[in-house]
Amino acid sequence: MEIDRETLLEMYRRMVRIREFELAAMDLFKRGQVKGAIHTYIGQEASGVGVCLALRTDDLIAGTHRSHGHNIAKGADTKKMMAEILGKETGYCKGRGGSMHIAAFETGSLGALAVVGSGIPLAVGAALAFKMRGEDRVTVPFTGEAGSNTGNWHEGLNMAAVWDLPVVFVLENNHYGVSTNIEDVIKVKDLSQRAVAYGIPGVRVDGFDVVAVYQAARQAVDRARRGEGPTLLVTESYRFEGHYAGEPEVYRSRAEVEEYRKKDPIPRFRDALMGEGRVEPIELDSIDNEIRQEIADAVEFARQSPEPDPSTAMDYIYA
Amino acid sequence: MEIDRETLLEMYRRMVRIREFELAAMDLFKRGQVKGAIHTYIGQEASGVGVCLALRTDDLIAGTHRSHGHNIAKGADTKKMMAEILGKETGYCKGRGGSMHIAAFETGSLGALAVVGSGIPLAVGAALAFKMRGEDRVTVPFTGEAGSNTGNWHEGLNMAAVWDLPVVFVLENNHYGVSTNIEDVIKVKDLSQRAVAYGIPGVRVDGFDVVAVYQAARQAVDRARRGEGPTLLVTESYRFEGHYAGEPEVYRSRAEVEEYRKKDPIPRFRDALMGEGRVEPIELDSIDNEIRQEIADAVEFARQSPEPDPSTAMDYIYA
Amino acid sequence: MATKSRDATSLGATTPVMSVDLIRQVPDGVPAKELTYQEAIREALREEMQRDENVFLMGEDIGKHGGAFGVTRTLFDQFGPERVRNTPISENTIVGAATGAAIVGMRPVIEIMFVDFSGLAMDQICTQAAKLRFMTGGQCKVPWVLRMPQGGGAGKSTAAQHSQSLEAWYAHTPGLKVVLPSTPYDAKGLMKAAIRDDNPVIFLEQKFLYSFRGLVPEGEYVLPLSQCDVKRQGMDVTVVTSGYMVWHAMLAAQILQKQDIDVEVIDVRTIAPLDEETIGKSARKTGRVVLVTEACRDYGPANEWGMVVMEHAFEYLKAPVTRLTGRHSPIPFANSIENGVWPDTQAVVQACKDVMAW
Amino acid sequence: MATKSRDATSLGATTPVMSVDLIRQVPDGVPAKELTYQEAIREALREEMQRDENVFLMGEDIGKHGGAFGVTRTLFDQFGPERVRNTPISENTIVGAATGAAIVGMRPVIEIMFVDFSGLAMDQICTQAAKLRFMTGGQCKVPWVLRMPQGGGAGKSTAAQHSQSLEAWYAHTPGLKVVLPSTPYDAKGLMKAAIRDDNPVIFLEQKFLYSFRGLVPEGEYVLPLSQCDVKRQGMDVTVVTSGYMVWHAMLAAQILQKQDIDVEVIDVRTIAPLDEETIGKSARKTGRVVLVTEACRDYGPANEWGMVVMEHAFEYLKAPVTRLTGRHSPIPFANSIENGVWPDTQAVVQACKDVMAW
Ligand SMILES: Cc1ncc(C[n+]2csc(CCOP(=O)(O)OP(=O)(O)O)c2C)c(N)n1
Ligand SMILES: Cc1ncc(C[n+]2csc(CCOP(=O)(O)OP(=O)(O)O)c2C)c(N)n1
Ligand SMILES: [Mg+2]
Ligand SMILES: [Mg+2]
Repeated sequence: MEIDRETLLEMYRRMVRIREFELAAMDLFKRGQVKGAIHTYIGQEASGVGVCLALRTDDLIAGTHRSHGHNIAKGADTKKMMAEILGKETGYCKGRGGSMHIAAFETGSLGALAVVGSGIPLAVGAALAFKMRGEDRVTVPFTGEAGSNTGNWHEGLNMAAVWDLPVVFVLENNHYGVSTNIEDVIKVKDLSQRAVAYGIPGVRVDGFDVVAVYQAARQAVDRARRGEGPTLLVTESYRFEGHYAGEPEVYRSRAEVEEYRKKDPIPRFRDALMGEGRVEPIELDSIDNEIRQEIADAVEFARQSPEPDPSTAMDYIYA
Repeated sequence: MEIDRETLLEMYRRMVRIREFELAAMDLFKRGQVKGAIHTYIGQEASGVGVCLALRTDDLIAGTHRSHGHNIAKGADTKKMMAEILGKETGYCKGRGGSMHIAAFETGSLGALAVVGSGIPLAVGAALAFKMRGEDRVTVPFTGEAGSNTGNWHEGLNMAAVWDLPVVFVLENNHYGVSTNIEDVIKVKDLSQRAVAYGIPGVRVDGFDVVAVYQAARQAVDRARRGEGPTLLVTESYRFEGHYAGEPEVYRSRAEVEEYRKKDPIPRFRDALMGEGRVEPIELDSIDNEIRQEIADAVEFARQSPEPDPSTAMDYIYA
Repeated sequence: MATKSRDATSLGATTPVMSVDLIRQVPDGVPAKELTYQEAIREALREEMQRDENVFLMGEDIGKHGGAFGVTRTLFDQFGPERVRNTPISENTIVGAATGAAIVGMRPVIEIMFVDFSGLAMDQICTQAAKLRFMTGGQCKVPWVLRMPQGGGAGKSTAAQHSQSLEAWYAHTPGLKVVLPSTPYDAKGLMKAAIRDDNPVIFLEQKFLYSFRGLVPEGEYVLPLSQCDVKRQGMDVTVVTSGYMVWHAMLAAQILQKQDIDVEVIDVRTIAPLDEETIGKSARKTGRVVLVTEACRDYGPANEWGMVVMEHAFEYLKAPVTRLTGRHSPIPFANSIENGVWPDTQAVVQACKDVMAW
Repeated sequence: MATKSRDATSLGATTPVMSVDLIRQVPDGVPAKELTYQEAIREALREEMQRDENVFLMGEDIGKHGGAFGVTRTLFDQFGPERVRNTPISENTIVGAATGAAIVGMRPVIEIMFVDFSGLAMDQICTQAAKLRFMTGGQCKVPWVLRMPQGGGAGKSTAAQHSQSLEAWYAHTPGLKVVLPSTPYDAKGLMKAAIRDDNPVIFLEQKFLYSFRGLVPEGEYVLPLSQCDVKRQGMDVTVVTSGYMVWHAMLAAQILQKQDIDVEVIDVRTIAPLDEETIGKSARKTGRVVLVTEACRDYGPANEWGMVVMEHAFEYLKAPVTRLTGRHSPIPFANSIENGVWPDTQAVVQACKDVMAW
């Protein structure tokens, strides 16, 4: 599949945007300016970006506790993202959600649910609505590998399968659920095999390779759009940081982390782009600079924004 | 695997005992003497009997809403069974449970749970206890094919698989969950394939053939006893009666039912036994007569037994 | 002296003869027809499905089979398998799928066969659907209705896992609305309101009431959510109740009338959000209150009503507010001990006499 | 006049300085050490695991990682992966597996990382474990303990799905016991009792309290379940509360003492089955009662306590029983509106003054 230059640059731009956003968020967290927990997507950028660039704006993702990256990959505005993380009225969820529930509906989201696996049924139901109404829209619930052990996951894949719904189940294998290594909670080595139980295709792809993810996602998304039913897409990558910012990581060695850091999807893609000679270093540098400025502005915007007015505390409970 | 004569006759005896018990229960129900619903096992006798004869008394089964047959197959006393169905103090559950919760702990049970799939985690946990204590006991949760769509099923098989627990998951495919045909809720044709998702063996067997079920169960049980982990055992049979006694069956044709009735496991096994010439018709006739008498006695016993005394209404809530 | 809240344990349950005339809701002159509670719900579903193509039904065996209690019977033939959709046995995902469909503009009406199974779906009901609008700062709304048959009826129920009344779990969850109709008239009017409401609505149907008959207007009507309904006006004692217990209260009121005790019966037909005013007003008028629920006692739904009385009518109380509730026990199978699990007419009569005598 | 039950909305939350001396439980002379609430729970787990080999721990990331809040830290190194067992993310099955293990003689202590996730396990908790002994006519018992961190603390919580207080769901379920300790002393003594109890026990741990310090005896001790604890004796007004709110009540009592208002503080450290006598006795003594809970208001746990007062002390009441509860809302992330979600010391002080002035 030939990928045009704009798309390639957009892949790079969004990966860098996620990375810079996460670094800024961690920095704010370390300085005690973020309440609660933040779960960063650093190391997994290629997965979210590859998948979301294969989607249209009117396709919908369902997020998790780790969805800064998913939203940005789908096109979310980093100002409203950062404002949400600081609990400001200008955030996507008007400060009600925070990091774990951050969701940009304007760029195609069903919400970010922090109960592992709980976003899957929503994606199945929205896809059902699309199918019933004859709309060619697709939904994509993101789940971590450990999430594939939840009842939701099983029920959701089965339901989507029997009804041939336009869902691409993206299972992001970063090898750990908090402190628990995948080998301790899942016996099957190749997670895409779990698709067999539902009679749907299962595909496994290198989650550090944004182009490979994009191509696999395109096939699954196109298939879903054509009404041929759901696909399980497993992206294999790694979580470079702790489960949440500041998490001690007693369960893995520095060496292991360093090994994986060598696979960092961003420099790898940068080299690939330049290697093919299709992109000049300077273009990428300018993207880097743009993004750094954008994120700095986002932080400033978030800082300046007001918190919700106490008089609005009871808003949005009932429609 | 050579099966001795006693075992073969016991297979026959227990299948007939289940059949006669169910017929008597349905008769009582039709005459308005049973409250609530009864879900009969008629047509599936070979499944429960084949499995339970491969178990020891100290192995434990977990039952469902349809467990008259499972209990009898495991060796339960039909007097206490019938008394429970009539809500008598002399019943296994002292009349507190009734048909849907009938469970004979004395012959190896973890209870009968009427919420589909809910017995599976219990079997997993008991098996974990056995493994931790170094006991070579096995647990067997029974589930209908439709139950394999529940979150419990997925979570339970996964947990048993990763811990190599001594569980044999028996999935009884009678083609319907209430009114819903398996094809409308499960896409994969061979249910044993669902084992792939957990990296455990999946075996499929003719659930009308008690010997075939017994042999498959023996292998799975022995494997579990040896500490080699769980197996998914799918028995293919059919529910001859309505989902519950008196259920209208608008979802299937008489013709379909008649086709399957031709596979009735009891006459089939009877013929097989006599065909091989190992058993004389008269022996089987006398078993039939014994059982008829036993069930008549059970009904009488149940009828004569007292209901729980109102003064005991608050018993057994807390230990 | 301490007034004991009584559960029905001690009082053998009497299966009452409930006449249609016990509760009249259609004003004279308005053309009306007699429907059962079950038919009334079905009619509401049918009318709303005809009115709005975004309304569809989803649940286990609701198609040809018509659901465990036949409520959706004939709808499958009329609307087909797409809009009357049989599902796998996946309660949590049925609810979650309804949430996803609702977010993108549908109005799913889903069924969980027995409220007892809803423990499997509590995450999607209470932790997701109820909170999503709030968590997202109003970016979405979740207009679904979750139908759940609940409750028992002496001699009719089927033990511990098919007989409970669980409105308290849902009423304690901000973001949900909880409805429990007692009559065909209320069932139809409230179901239509629930379907048109933009929030997740828990619609509880009392199983024993399905066969109860009552008059329903020929023409279309919709009832307001979040209002208690005064089923009977009275001056002496207020009975606050809901669901099947409303009938026991009405029958008790009839009996007590002959003994010159004038009972006001308040039907909390929307459990949450609660209409506190109607309860408070009545309590201030009578000064005597009996709370009657089918749900088991401890931490049960009657307590909220009792505290509302405390807050709105304390200085008017002539006697302590009395709780008359389901026995605080799992529900047994055997008749001999299932008897008395739920309050009955006699129990209500006695409780009212006691507060009058206090 | 109607006394409004107040949620904390209007009152900006103050983060109090809670001194250890606020609650003294170890009699003078008894050798004691200072532990945090978290350490006290860990010590109870350690002692019971040493005492009884059938006790084992199961939950997500409770091993090396020590659980979301570090409660089980070091136990993994001491007892190993078999008895401190990491599980897949399968809440319903973790609970169900504990039930199966308990039936065959083990005493599992399981953890659900946040009570907010227990909606996924309600079937196994409330529909299976709580009813199994009854359903089987006493053929089995289910001795497990389910540990669930819950609740919030101004500025500390993390929005709608990680901050709730859900004791009401479980306390409404016959067959379960529900414990919610407020101090290190209670946490250790009640955990040991819960592990030795033969029933399924829901053990709720208030997250904000984990770091609270308090004196605990050097020697072994076990506290009785199903007893309220009078944390402070007083003559003028009774505050019935539990968990973190106990500390606010104690601090409020200290403040009110200076204003000659003598507050009795009752800690409902076992939520269910409820010790009604202690509450009733105190209410009869003071005639004034304030109920304080972190849980949201409607159909919340405070109501049961209020109705107990109604039933045991009606004629002694000098003022209406007042509810002071969590805001009836999903819990927001932003500080500006999370403030005031929960009652605080000032709110308790004000509520007590109001009932005194009534
Ligand atoms: C049902 C549920 N159980 C436990 C948790 C606590 N928790 C938050 S994230 C997480 C691990 C999830 O692992 P995975 O699905 O692989 O996603 P990742 O964090 O690796 O992206 C856990 C256990 C939760 N949020 N929901
Ligand atoms: C969780 C749950 N949902 C729905 C029901 C209602 N119900 C009882 S039996 C049944 C069908 C079960 O089908 P299957 O698992 O194939 O078992 P079978 O009845 O065929 O033996 C259903 C839906 C239930 N008991 N539990
Ligand atoms: Mg992971
Ligand atoms: Mg079946």
